[in-house]
Amino acid sequence: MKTVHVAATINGDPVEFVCEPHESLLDALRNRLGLTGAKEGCGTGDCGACSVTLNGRLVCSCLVLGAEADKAAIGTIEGMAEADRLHPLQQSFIDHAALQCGVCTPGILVAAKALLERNPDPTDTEVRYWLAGNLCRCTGYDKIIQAVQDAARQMRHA
Amino acid sequence: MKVKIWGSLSAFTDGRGELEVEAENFKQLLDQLAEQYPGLKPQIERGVSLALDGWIYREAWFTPIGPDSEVVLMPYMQGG
Amino acid sequence: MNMRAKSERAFKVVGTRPPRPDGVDKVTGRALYGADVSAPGMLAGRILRSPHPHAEILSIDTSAAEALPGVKAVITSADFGLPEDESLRDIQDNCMARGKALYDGHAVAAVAAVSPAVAGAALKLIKVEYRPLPHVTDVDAAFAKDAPVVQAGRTLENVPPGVSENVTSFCEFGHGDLAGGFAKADRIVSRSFTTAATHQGYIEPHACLASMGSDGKADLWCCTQGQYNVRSVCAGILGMEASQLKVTASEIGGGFGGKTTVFIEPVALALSRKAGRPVKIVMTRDEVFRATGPTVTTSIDVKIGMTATGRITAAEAKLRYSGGAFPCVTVDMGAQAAFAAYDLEAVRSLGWNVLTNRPKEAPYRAPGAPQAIYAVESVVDELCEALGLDPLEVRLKNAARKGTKSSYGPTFDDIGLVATLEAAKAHPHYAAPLGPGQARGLSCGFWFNFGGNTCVSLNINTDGTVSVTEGNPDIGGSRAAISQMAAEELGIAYEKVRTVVADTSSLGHNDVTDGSRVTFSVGLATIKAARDAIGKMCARVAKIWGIDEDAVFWEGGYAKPAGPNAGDFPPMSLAEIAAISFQTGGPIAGHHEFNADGAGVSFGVHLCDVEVDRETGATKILRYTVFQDAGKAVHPAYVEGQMQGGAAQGIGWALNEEYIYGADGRLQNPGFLDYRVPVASDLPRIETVILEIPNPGHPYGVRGVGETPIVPPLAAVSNAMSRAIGARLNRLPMSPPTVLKALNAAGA
Amino acid sequence: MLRPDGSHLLGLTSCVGLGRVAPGPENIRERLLLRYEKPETAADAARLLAAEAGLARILAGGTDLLVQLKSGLVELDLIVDIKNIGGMRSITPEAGGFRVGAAVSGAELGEHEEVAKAWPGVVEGFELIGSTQVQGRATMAGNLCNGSPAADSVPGLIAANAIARIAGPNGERDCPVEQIPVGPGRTSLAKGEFITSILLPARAPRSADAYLRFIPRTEMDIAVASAAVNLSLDADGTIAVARVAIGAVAPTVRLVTPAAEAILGTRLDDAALASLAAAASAAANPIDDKRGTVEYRRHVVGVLARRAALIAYGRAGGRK
Repeated sequence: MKTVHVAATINGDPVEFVCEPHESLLDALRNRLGLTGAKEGCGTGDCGACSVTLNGRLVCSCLVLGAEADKAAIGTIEGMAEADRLHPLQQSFIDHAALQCGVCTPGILVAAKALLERNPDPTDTEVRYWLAGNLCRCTGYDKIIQAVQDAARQMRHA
Repeated sequence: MKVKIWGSLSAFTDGRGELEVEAENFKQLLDQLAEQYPGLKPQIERGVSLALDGWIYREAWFTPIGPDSEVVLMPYMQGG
Repeated sequence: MNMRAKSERAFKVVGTRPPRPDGVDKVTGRALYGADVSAPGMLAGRILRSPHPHAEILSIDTSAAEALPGVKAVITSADFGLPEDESLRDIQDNCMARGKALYDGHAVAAVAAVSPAVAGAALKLIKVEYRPLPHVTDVDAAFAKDAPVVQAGRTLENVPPGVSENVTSFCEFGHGDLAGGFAKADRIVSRSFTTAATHQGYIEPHACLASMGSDGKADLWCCTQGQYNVRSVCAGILGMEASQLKVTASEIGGGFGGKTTVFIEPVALALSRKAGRPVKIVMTRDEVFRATGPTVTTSIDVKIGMTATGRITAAEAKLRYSGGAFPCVTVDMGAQAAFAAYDLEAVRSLGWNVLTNRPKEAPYRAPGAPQAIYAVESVVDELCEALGLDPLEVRLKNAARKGTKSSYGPTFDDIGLVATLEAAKAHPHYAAPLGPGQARGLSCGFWFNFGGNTCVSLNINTDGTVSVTEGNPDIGGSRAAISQMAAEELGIAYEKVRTVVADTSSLGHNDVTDGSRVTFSVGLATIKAARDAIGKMCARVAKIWGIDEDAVFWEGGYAKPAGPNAGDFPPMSLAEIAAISFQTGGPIAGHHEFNADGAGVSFGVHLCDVEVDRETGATKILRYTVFQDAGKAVHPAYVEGQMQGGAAQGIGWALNEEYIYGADGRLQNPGFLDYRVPVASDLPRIETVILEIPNPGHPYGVRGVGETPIVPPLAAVSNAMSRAIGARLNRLPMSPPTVLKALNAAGA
Repeated sequence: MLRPDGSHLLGLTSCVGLGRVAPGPENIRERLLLRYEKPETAADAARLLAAEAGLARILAGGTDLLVQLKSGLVELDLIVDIKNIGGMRSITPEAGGFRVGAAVSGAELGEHEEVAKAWPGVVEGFELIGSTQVQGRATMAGNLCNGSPAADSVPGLIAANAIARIAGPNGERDCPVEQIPVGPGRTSLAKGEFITSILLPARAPRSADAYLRFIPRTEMDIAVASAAVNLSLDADGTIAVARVAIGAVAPTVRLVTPAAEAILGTRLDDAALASLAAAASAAANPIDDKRGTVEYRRHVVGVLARRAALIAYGRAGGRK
């Protein structure tokens, strides 16, 4: 297999790695860089558990080749808190019990953050449609929507 | 005391749905049943639960059974 | 102490909503799930699966795969022994087919190699010679005398003769004079229903990392609902002693019953044993759907008689379930649960399980109950419609209550069904106006709830904090609830307690996290362990004060003299006692090990409003409210979470989720694209109303809450849709083509 | 998100797989030699594609390609990432319309206000593909070349009379979008050819389009049936130009001329709408599968055509 050399920034830090041409960005993050916060729930872009940002765009890292990350800026759940300060969304998810098993949580947080950066005051319906690609099997989504809205309120008033 | 069994077990108890046994606990009850009705043995070996005055016990031999207790045999159960 | 005394105590910690101990790890991506760990020298394991629904395996040639550079081990069923225990043998045969492949996706061989890519390439080099056999995937077809026989010789002694060899078991429950009851009815409705198999749909695929040395010692890391069960089963399959196998449960990314058994763990251990290196296996989503537990698929007849005023006179259900290619007793639970919500003079439920060429069933949240209760609640609703009666009043009129002889035998103690129905009746949702094309449905639900084997250790640390060690994986916030109960009992702050889930070497056996048992049983053991520690702390204080142990009692986190006669001593706090524990006799710990009983049944009532698009058959859930008796909600937010999550899963089951098999016997939709679980935009808010009718079997009144909420949605949604379109629906899922067909048939 | 279902994947495998010898260790090792290339010109890309003896695929958004790779049913020898080629990620005005680069994602197109205003149906069709995450990557050209009859962006493009620009070993050529897919998973593109951009043509005044699909959930599904309607109105609201395309009800997305004729010259009265629906249903030649039945698809495609026409009519300024 002809490996590909990739130089990227992840959560602001410069990173270099080699990967195989067929290897997904998700596999590269998890297996080569030790960033296991993004999860593989399906590998086909249907569950959103592997959500990251690629040059500011929300994507499923299972649908991006590692090779495509060359010269790109990647954002993952590991970069969401600033040192020991949780992002308001992270705190809100804990406060609202918006996670049960927690395996979808990293993807949902990354996706919700991308939403609030574009739309700081979404309606419930907008939140639900934005997050439609993030499956959660535990919560019925109710507390997730409340947690996102509460974090949005806090961020607007911050 | 009287032990209620579930319907399909009555094929092994001469059609009776309520059996009379002498037992002070779950284990004695199971031993008695297996002795009096050998046809019940396979089910007892696969596992049964016991409802005692409405409370369900899974395989607890020494659960004491009072003379006036309501005793119902149930299949061994699993959840999700 | 009397554990059944009704508790009227004022709680300080129980009933509050503190942050969960694993919260920060889970929102920062640090929490480690099944696939998140690695080991030095680790190999990648992958499994070859049968493309045939039913085939004899004539030969397996692994030589080419073994010759591929980078391949370190290849195994087949020949690498396993033959356990004597039948249920263990079934589990093993499900993990690796022996002689016959019994369903599309059945494992036939496995490879460990230096990378997933090499392992994948090696799978393609394994030559399996199959002789395809006729197959059957439909539950009713499998009953036919001439149906292909999935496994011969599996019929239990309790099956009446004269049925297909696929029928493995039969059960019957009930009491009273059925014929007499039906004779008293003013209206009798008899209907047949089918429900598709659904999958638990946990977002985390099964994953494990096994490491077994040539000395026979092994470590296994896996996502499971029960590490002790994994240990017993794997030790049994691999012929190991339990003490030599340490199983650590990872954080678990959802289970809902589907992770109560093993699929890949024995395979990873066998590969590791053969390769002499650690082996990690992570299932793909396709494998999860094809080879792990869906629910039973069912075909059900229900007949109910009712008087003109709404009293049920007789009720009968015939349940035909299939738990796939292996014997399965889920129908027993369906038959027992079917009429549990009703106080009936004449009731009978009959159940049969039949083998089909489908994956082995694994429990899914209240296994067997949702299907049976869906059918019963649909017929009750049809009777209410036909007789012009209010469906909630009819439920109240017939509701099981304290003293009711249940349809499955035992007489109910304190139960919360009537209170739950009254709460639904009083709720604004029930009276809210509906628009054109909209309708409301309701359903009751029930689950037994279990106790089971449980161990807890509770250590008093010298700094006045408390470490609780328990053995049940936390699938929905149970560590928080257990810490709360420890804090409550000890009289200290929640923040002073940390609860961890132990590996199998650190604590005695704990039954799997199933049957809604954890908050109840582990909580009860925690309370008893705390009381054990309290007893020891009081004894230390008695020594310090030089008085009798009986003269010291515990209150609000302090040891106090029992009365004026005991002496005038300033109370000692837990922290003060802990700080000098080394000087007063050594570390202080409490333990409790038991087989818990007294779990207490659970009832729920769901209200659902829908709107159906009469041109496309599309259904929109407009409003949804869940009412449930939690006994005592220890952490109300996580109780609500169970109610909401169960409702969402039930709504998915009602509307879109199903295993679809083609005529070729292959699963057509093994992915989240076409196995359609609800997405966020499909659902409205799910309102919750928690009732607290204390369970007499628990000192705080706790009942299990996890499973009941998946039961009512099937009929609540179906009843709403049937009313909306003016035609009774009788199959799940109610996909748009099904609905449109029913609409057209009704001449709409 | 659009991607072929199993039958399409099997079709692809049989195209490339049957000619090969049965796998042995040597072949397997060869097959592990997948290459990833990111040329900087279309000509280089075409050369790479033409020169590849094995199976080569274009990577733009990758939302179908990576799923196929993951499935293991497609064994590639070469991936050509076209995102480094100039113009692939831009939207440029051209001849009163817009030229959309082959690697422009759904999110990017949706954020382009002028395109969204001129071609709301094209944009909404494209934006219905998959999740927010998929929108960050998926492309119209990829959706088109994937060859799925259920592709959400294709009915809108066909109704819009969009033109694909194709690069290949013999240079560039333009081709109407409706001529690109020829069957499930198959296109009319020759070896070495790939789409570099799609031109959305200029708009007459009082023109608008709309796209509707039916899915069982609210998001994340493949269309069970779909319809796009593109209209231009006279000053009095009479329909002067109409194009109607339907999806997921035939081996390819279909342009349905009788459906367009049913509403031409009308102001979308009930009779016209009924004829439109009937014509769309009549043009459907669907299959029974896990997503829907023949009967259901045929009925629903008519409903969708009617509803889409009403939306397009309203957007174009028509009043009923």
